[in-house]
Amino acid sequence: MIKKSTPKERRIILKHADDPNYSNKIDCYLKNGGYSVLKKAFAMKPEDIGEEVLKSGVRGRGGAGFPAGMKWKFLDRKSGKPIYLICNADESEPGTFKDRQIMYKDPHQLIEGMMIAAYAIQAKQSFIYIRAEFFEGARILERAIEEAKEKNLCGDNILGSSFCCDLVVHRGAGAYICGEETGLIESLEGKRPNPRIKPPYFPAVLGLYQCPTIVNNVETLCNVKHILEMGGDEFAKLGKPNNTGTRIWCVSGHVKKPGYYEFECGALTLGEMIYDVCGGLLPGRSLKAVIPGGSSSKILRADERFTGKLKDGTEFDWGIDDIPLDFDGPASAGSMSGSGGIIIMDDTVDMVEAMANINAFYAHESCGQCTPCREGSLWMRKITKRMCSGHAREEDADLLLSVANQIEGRTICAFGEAASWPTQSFIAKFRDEFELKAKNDHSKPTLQLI
Amino acid sequence: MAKTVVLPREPLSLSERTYLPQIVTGLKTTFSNMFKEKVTLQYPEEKPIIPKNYRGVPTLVKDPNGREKCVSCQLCEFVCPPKAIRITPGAVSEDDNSRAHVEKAPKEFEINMLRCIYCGYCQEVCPEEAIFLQEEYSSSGYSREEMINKKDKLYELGGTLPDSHYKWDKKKSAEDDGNDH
Amino acid sequence: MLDFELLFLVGLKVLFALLMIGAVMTMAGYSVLAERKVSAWMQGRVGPNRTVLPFVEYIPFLGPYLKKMGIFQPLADGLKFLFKEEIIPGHVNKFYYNLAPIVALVPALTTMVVLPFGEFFTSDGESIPLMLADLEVGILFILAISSLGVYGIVLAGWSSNSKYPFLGSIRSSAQMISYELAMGLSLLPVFLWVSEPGTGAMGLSLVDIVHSQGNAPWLLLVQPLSALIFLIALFAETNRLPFDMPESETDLVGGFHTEYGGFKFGIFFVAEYAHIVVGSAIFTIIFLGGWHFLPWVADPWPSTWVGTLIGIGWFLAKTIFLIFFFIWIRWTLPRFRYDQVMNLGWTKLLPLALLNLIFYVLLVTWIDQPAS
Amino acid sequence: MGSNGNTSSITINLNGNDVDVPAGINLVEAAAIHGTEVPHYCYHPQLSVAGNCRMCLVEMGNPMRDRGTGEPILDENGVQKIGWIPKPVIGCGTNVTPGMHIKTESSMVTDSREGIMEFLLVNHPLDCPICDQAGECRLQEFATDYGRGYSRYVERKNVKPKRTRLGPRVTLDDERCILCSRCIRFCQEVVDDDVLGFVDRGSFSTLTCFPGKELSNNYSLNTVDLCPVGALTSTDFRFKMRVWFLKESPGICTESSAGSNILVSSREGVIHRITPRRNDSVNDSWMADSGRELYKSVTNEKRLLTSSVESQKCDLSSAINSAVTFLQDKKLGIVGSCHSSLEEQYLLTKLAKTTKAKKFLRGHFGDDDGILVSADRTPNLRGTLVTGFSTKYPTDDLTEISEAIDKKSISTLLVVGEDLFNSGLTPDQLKGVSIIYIGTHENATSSRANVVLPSLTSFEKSGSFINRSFRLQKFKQAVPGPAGLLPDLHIIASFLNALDQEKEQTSDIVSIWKQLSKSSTNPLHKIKYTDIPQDGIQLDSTRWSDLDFVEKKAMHFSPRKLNKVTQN
Repeated sequence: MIKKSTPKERRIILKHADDPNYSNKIDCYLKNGGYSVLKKAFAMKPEDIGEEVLKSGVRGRGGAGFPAGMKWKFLDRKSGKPIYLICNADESEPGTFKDRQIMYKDPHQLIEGMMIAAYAIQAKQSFIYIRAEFFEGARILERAIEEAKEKNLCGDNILGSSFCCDLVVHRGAGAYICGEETGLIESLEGKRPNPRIKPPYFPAVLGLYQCPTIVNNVETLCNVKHILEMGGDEFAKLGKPNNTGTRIWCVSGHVKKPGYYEFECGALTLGEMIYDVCGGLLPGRSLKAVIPGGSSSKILRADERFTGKLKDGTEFDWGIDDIPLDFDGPASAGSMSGSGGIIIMDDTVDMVEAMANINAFYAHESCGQCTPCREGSLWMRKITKRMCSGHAREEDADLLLSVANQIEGRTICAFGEAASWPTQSFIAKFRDEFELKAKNDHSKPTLQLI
Repeated sequence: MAKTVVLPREPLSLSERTYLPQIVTGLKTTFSNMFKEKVTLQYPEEKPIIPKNYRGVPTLVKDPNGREKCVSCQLCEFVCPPKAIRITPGAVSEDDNSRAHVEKAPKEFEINMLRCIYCGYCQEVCPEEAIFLQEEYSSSGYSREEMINKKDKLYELGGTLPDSHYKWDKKKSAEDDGNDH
Repeated sequence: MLDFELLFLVGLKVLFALLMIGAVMTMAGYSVLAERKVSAWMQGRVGPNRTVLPFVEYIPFLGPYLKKMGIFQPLADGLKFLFKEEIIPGHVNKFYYNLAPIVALVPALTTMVVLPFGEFFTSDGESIPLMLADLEVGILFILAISSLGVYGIVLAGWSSNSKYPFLGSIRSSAQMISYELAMGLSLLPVFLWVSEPGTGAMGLSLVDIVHSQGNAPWLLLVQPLSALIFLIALFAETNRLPFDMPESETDLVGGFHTEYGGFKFGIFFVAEYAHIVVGSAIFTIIFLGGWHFLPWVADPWPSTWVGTLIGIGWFLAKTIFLIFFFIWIRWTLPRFRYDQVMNLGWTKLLPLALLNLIFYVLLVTWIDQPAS
Repeated sequence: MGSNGNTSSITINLNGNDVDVPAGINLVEAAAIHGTEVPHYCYHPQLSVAGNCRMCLVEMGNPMRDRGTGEPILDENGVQKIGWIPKPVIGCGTNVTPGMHIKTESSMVTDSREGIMEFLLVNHPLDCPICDQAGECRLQEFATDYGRGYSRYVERKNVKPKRTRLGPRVTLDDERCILCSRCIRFCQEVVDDDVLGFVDRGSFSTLTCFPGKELSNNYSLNTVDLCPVGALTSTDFRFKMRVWFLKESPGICTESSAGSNILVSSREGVIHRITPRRNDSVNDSWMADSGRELYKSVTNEKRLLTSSVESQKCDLSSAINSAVTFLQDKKLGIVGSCHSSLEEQYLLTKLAKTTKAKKFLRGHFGDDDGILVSADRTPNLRGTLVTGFSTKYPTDDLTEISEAIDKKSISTLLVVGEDLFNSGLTPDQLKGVSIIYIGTHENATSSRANVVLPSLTSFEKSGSFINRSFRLQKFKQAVPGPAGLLPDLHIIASFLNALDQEKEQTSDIVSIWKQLSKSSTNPLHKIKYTDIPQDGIQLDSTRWSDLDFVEKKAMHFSPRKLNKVTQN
């Protein structure tokens, strides 16, 4: 798919993604100035790299949006235990497909970013935990690592320095929960990916093999390269304050041109994204709802007004089209930018069906470790499935909401929130559709005592 | 506040104080009663009409499929005030498909009718609705042993009752259908 | 040398005595049945209606009727008492314990010795009363002997060595003493009245009393207060409700016979009913004109053996009515509390009986004044 | 802050009251110390924290401090503000810190508990009527305390395997499992036998054994005790008796010198199961499966039920009388037992003194599993040392006796419990020897004995044992003995009374202890039987430090020689 760059698009990470002449081989990467930043980094002190990253204000692209520099600062360097760097390439949030593009089309960018990061945190061993379904991605990365090792850009004595950092690609086994960093660590250790309880298992202190560990998203680690290239201050000028750099948005759903688009943070609004960048909705359709940050973020209704106060004190009154696409914009609108997976829904969508689909995903992906998420997600799935198969009841909307509320905030990991937020927002914003379902159904189940 | 009014007691007249007129009135009443219709039920020939909720002899019942309902949870044994019930629990063989999903059944179930006080706690406590105090009220025997109702006797007395739940059947069918994941 | 005539007379008397005992015992037995039947009827029940002798059942009409009336029930009751296990509790004084029922029964049976129940007309028209012994002091004999009955009860209560029987027997003796007085005092006016005025012959003979009521008002009508006091005292003496202090099922379990069972209990039972039978007969003799027909009416039956039988029948009818009256009262009135029994006896009946006596003494004195 | 000078104790605020708790414990334990129950399933004090049941959620807050300066932030009253965490935290995974505020009864907490309880029950089969756990089931208990009381669940419940055989002694009902992972952690952490794990995910997660393995280790039944619900059940106890009928008596496991504390559960004199009793100095909350089988010896067909003289059955008193005539033999030997209670060994020692008999003792040894089955397979070998029955460490045979017989210094033997014929003695050697046998079960010695006196098992009598670490522990009679049988104490006391008419020997344990604790050189000095706590008393054992005990390092036990090294 070859796309015409929209005027406002600014590609840094995906600079070469759609270049037909660009390949994921190291030669091509080196030709385009690859690994030069790594050399630059090795000339710096590791702490200074950390400072640059902190200065850049780059926030994690995995979903939570936690400043990466801050995360590195939390690292327990005094314990004397080895430090590990893990790249979280378990991209499996429905609606998100950005990391895949990076890994498939520009793997060396990731490797370079990781080596810089590893040097910065002095990790001797690093991993790329890649989603099981990315067979090809894993192959590409492994080949790329081989190439990099041959060129002494990775592995032992990188670029002739005394710094060694091995890089291993680890393939998951097909579980969404491995995207949760402690779950990922467990999985990497060879166990069931049951997320760990925090406290005490903060990865920066007790991570992989009970050692300090940094887990970063693919896009975040790629950004590290660009931060060093530009300098932290320069990078911070991209985008808006506190929302620095560019972001890759993955647009899917009922628009004419779905796809991935890289923009400076806050450079455009949701409306511009839908109508200008993605070419608008399909003919004859109207916008119904948008999920702005992957399936776990809260849904936004098309005819809603969003009002409130931003962090800097300015008041806002937005329609759905006015929401700026950065970290804080969707958050101010009561949702989140998450992993940047924008899902557009037009008026053909039955919200209960959509809900059922999302619930089915979360029920299937719950690891089953802690009670609320394990039982609640399946219960919600059963309710919405039943509603879609013609057995809806009036009280189901309230029941769903109650179950979701019982999950939220009581689980070990953020999966609980991810599973409950969609339900909470769907019911809050489209309660009429849920109630209509019940009205039109005539075969309602009664309580069965088994 | 309701006000209490104390009524003065009327003094008795002389004839009243002898009580004799009252005695005569009483005699009249009892005498007239002699010729009224009798209410006695001639028991063995005439049987009483058993009211609803009557608590007769405790019995064990089977479900409409003829399976024993008791799972020997021993709650009746526990709750029985005079300790008339004695259960020896046993396991149902895994191969026994007739018992749906149940794994447990009484190996022996005894109710000592010499001890039973017909309180109905056993029926009330039974989670499986397997024990009922039914309409049977005459229970007799020539020895103490005869008065201990064994499992077969209890089922013979209890018979089959309709079941509105079919709890274990539902479990069984859920197992047969499997999970829908 | 044997005096055959004497022997014959003695034999005859013994035969009569046995007949009397048989009759009274039978009546006692059937009183029990009557009690059960009457109480049942009064309470809307049917009473005993199951017992029947073999084959009798198949007699048309009569058989089922007898069965329905429970005619054979006393037989079954008696047999039951006979065949029940004789239990003698370990804590009792065995000798007195066994003696007590006998002591209770003997006086009840002895009193009937002096009871006249009819008259026999000889060929020359002379009337001979039918009784075992025509004592001049018949009524005194009855009062003396019947008050002995309390010894049986006291003995039973004491020898049982148990608190309820003991309490029952104490109450019983107190009650006997209390009502004995009133009873005796209530009879005195009767004899004052009956004695021929002016003759000075003070007959205490029961036969004379009966005769005095022939073709004349019954003493009940002449002396109603005496009759009432006597009747109440009779109830108390026979331990009938509402004066059932010795038994007091409600508060003393079974009173004096709590520890008794089987045949010994049966004897107490029979004694009690024998008392009732005898008491009824005495009341009939004294106040209801004995075997005479009706007040102021001459006996309509001939002075032959037919008349004798009718007279006996009439006497029995009156007695049976009184027995019925005993039962009737029992199922009508509630029982007294012990203190009420005492209160009634000492503060009501005794003064009343005294006043009654004084009144009749004065009345008789006034009547007896030789016309001057 | 709240520190009262004692560094190991800190002050926290529990439901509005300041309370002192030991530092470093978690909120569940801290609340429990002060009588507040925080319900929990997955947490177990002797296992690692998993934090997955979410039942122990509590509301927590810490005193607020300014991030920059570290100064306390005060409210208008000058009291430090409490920064309440907006989400509930798990009590098991959160340790106390000074000044911490906890609410265990707030509406957020009760709401969480109600929600978790509902979630736990939606896919639970609710088959309490046939569930062995009913009556001691945490799910039942907390459902009563925190449950909603009605169901909102109209969907079909999940189906999982029932009656799964996990091992020779454990049966699993997966539908009842609440996935608390206690059993998994127990196998990993205590037994070091990693066999259990979950398969499938989400609500369909199922406990199972790893392929090719089964839960067959000697501690597998502890998983049944650990299981807060009825998922893991003992195959032996399954469907035998409802627990609410069972009477529990504290006992001591006689399997080995570890002396695990146990609870003997019986109904109407019949023992139905044995479960461990928590004693953090001996066995934590565990015991070996093999020890749980011991109750079967009570009704074993080899049980001696009648006394006999020269193989003729007779009543106990005449058997004692004829035994006394044998005991008057000047060439008497007494074979004691390491299975006897301390009190019995004491009386036996006294008997030996009175009759001037020679004393013999045999040890029983096996393999040490490093946990709760020690090499010494008797419960009370230390008791023979403390009571003075023996001064040296016994060997596992009785060949000493054969030497004595050969020297004609023994012609009568009083044997308590041991079998002479599997202790290195032959029938020929014992041909001219009279034998009096006191024991619970038949063996070759009892069938050869001139007088057989049946006695009671440790479940049928009270007494005390001294375990491998010289810990004095008492056990209580759990069930009455068979009709007509009397405890060994009574039999030996009768011997003493018959042989020495002057001093009357009582068979009452409390009185025997008065004699036992008289000597000031004895480690039992001044101990009263009634004062021995349920978890035992550690005795001074320096007197026996030279003896070479066979036990190896195990749970809460290190061999004496190791101790010496560490002391140096």
